[in-house]
Amino acid sequence: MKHHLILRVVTKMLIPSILLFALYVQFHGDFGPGGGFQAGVIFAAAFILYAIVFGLETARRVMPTWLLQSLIATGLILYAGVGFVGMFLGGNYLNYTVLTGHAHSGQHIGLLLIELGVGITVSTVMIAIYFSFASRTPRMGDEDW
Amino acid sequence: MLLTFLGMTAFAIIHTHHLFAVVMMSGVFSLLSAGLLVMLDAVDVAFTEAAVGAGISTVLMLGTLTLTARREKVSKRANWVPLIVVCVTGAALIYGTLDMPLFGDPNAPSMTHVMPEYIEGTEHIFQIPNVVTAVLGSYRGYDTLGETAVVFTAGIGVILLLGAVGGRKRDARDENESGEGS
Amino acid sequence: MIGPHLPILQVALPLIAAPVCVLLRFGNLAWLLALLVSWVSFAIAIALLSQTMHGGTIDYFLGDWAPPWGIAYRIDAANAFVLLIVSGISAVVLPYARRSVADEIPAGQRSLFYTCFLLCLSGLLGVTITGDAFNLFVFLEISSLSTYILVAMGAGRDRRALTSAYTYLVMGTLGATFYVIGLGLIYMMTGTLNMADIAARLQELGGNRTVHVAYAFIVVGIGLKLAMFPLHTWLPNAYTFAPSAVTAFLASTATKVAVYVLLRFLLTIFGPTFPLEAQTLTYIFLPLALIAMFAGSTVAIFQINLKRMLAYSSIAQIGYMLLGISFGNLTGVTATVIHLFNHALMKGALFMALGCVILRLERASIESVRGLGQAMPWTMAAFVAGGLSLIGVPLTAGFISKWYLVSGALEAGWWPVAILIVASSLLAVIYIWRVVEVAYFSPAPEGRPPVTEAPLGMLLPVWVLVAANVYFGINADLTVDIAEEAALALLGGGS
Amino acid sequence: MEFILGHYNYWVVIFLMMAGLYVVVARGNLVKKIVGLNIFQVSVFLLYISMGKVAGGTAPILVDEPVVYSNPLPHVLILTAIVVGVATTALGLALVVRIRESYGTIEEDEIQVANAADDLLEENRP
Repeated sequence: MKHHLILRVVTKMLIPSILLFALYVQFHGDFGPGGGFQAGVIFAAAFILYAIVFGLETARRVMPTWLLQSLIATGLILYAGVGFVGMFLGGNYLNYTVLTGHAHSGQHIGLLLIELGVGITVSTVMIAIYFSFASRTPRMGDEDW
Repeated sequence: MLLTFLGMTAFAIIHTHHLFAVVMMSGVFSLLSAGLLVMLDAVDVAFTEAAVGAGISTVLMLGTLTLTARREKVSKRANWVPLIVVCVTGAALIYGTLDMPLFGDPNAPSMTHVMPEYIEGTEHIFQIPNVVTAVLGSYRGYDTLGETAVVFTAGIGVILLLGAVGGRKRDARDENESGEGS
Repeated sequence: MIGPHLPILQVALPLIAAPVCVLLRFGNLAWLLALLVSWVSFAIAIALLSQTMHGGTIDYFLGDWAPPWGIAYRIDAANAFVLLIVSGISAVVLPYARRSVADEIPAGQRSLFYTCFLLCLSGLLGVTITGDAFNLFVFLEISSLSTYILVAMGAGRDRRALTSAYTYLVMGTLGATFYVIGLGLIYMMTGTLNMADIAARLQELGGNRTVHVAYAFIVVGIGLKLAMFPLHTWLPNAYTFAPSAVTAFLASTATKVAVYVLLRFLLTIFGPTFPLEAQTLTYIFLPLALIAMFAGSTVAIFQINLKRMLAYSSIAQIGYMLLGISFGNLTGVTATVIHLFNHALMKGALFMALGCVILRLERASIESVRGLGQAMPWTMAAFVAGGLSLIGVPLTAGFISKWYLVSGALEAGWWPVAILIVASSLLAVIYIWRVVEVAYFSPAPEGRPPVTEAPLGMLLPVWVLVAANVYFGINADLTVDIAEEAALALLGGGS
Repeated sequence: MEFILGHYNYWVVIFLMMAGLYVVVARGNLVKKIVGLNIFQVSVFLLYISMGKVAGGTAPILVDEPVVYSNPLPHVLILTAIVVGVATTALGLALVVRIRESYGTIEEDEIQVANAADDLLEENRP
């Protein structure tokens, strides 16, 4: 689809707004519906759109394998790490109150961090899954196995 | 009304052999259930179900279809054993509904036991409006950690199985590592 | 400072080590990390078990939210013992895995392989340790998904690993969904997800049709996971085609954890006074267990592929565990718990010995072990020792299991069952003897390239388990003490 | 009458569940089995959410007026379950792709034939 000019232009306009929406969903989960998982899915959708229109190879260059795999791991480490930090600060695992020593602000920061972790892992996993399926399509025949 | 549509979609899925249509209908099924979820006050769930069921799952299934086959083979074997299994299971569940609290009952045990604390806690400790976020992230935050781990597992699994993300770079590393004599 | 956090460290360490394995990128480093973590886990499990002996329970509130609002861990002798089994087997399998995995998994996939291994470990530990019924489901799925991947990793050798993994995935997901349905019905009637709280509120509720159906769904759901007799169809292929180290780990842990969950639900949550329970035990579990014992062993006799033979034998052994539950008395439950432990030891040793054969010969069929008694003396001796334990010969761990099972049957007044237990052991004699006969009393086939003994790194873990089989066969005081304590904890509502 | 109205919702959901279960156990196509699994799971989600609904309640997003909120706990559980479900779906489909590549088919009966042939081959190997 590299030659469809209109498609490319429209995509270029769409992607920033989708990303913005993803960020909104990510950080607005406290007030309305949304949160890390949904935001991650939306973010991944924007990236997959980019990959479809501009080609898989281009998308791969933006998000190389090592970065993708590291980000997948980082999200989970961030979440589990917040739990450990809470433990070192004297609470039980995943106690956010001790992060600041105050229930209200501690819980806020905790929620923010873990939702971020969820968002990172979910979006990169979705992208990785898309890459895996998409790069399987053309050249790999049964004989190549 | 929505429930009836859902039933029709499910019925159509059983009887269609064209896999493309089946996948599309499963997307429709998810979208309809998302609508139903909104009516049942579960806005967060509806949002997620629409994104996941009608979005990701459908895309993945279409991707799979392009890699595999478009049509299902129509089998002529008799299907009455599964039918009996399903009927027995369904009958058991219907039997189970007989002693249930009625739909929408505000005095059901699930409404009176643990739940009020969540509403109160969210209001006073968290001071945020979305109770679901508070319960998901904090009260049951450990479940959500597990959920993230499940997504992580699936990602690793797909990478391992379809191996495409590695690409050439991974092959190069293969040689490096086997060179170490592992 | 670490002391009070041991329960969470047990699960969270492997869980956070898994993504770190991805970052390490090199198979050997990932292996080293996995090894360290699982040894630390084993140490933690020992510490937890010693704290829970003599009737103690440990509670740990995640995020400091008191149950039933938050998720709580609750450890008593029963699940501490299962934690010990799971982490112990992992600690023994990992040193063995290094060489075996290097042989069976492509280098570029090894770090991710160990990631999945750690996820599986943490999932199984999480299922065992938790006191929250929904948290159990989440960790069950972590362990299940990683298990499907691990089984599918056998595809490098044999494409049938893929279909086995797929079947396992469908059956496992159905099982988990049945569990969720049952749990939903329970939640509807009790309004809580905390196990202890559910147990208390179900007691008040008494007979109720919704709860009966919930009971049925949970039993069927867990039954699918533990390969209870008519629901076992996924197991033989999954065990046969998975990589050797994976088979050894799964066969000794995954079904054990499922049996523990079943025990927990039957005995602690629904409780022996639950109206349906006595009938289920006598009229469903007992016959199914007996059929599994005989059918599993009989099918095992006719297998060409030795891994599949042991897999069918596992179905029979699961039958023994269910049999212990079905007696409905303390001795029966003790026997089940003892057998959980002993079966992990013997099946671990047997599957790992077969892994050594596979390393040298690419496959483990009855033909390929011909004359192997001379070529691989240590491996085959380990196999024979594990086999003797499986049969239940005195001075092996298996004998202790059978002894307690028979006493349980007699205590329940079911002497015909006691005879059947002994009779079914004879079937095990047949299928183990087949291997012994071929390995020791027939010459190596013409033209087979010379076979050398398996490397020490693999033999040593196998012999650790063999030694454990013998030790716990001679000196059973420790296992019996713990198992009795565990049975009491299960029956006493964990308080 | 009240009894029927109070259970109608559950009964339809159970019907949907069973439709999904039927597709899983009766159909031989591997993709269709996964679709069936999805329908089965989504129906279970509906069951959970139905039990959290309060007549005349609103979504559990706090407002200043005194209102009755629906139960947020089933919502939380189902959010987790949806994620687990999609993870399973992705993994299952990846397996289907690999099966297709190795076997050339995604029909259960044809795969069984191929596996039986593999078994036979294995047994007859010297």
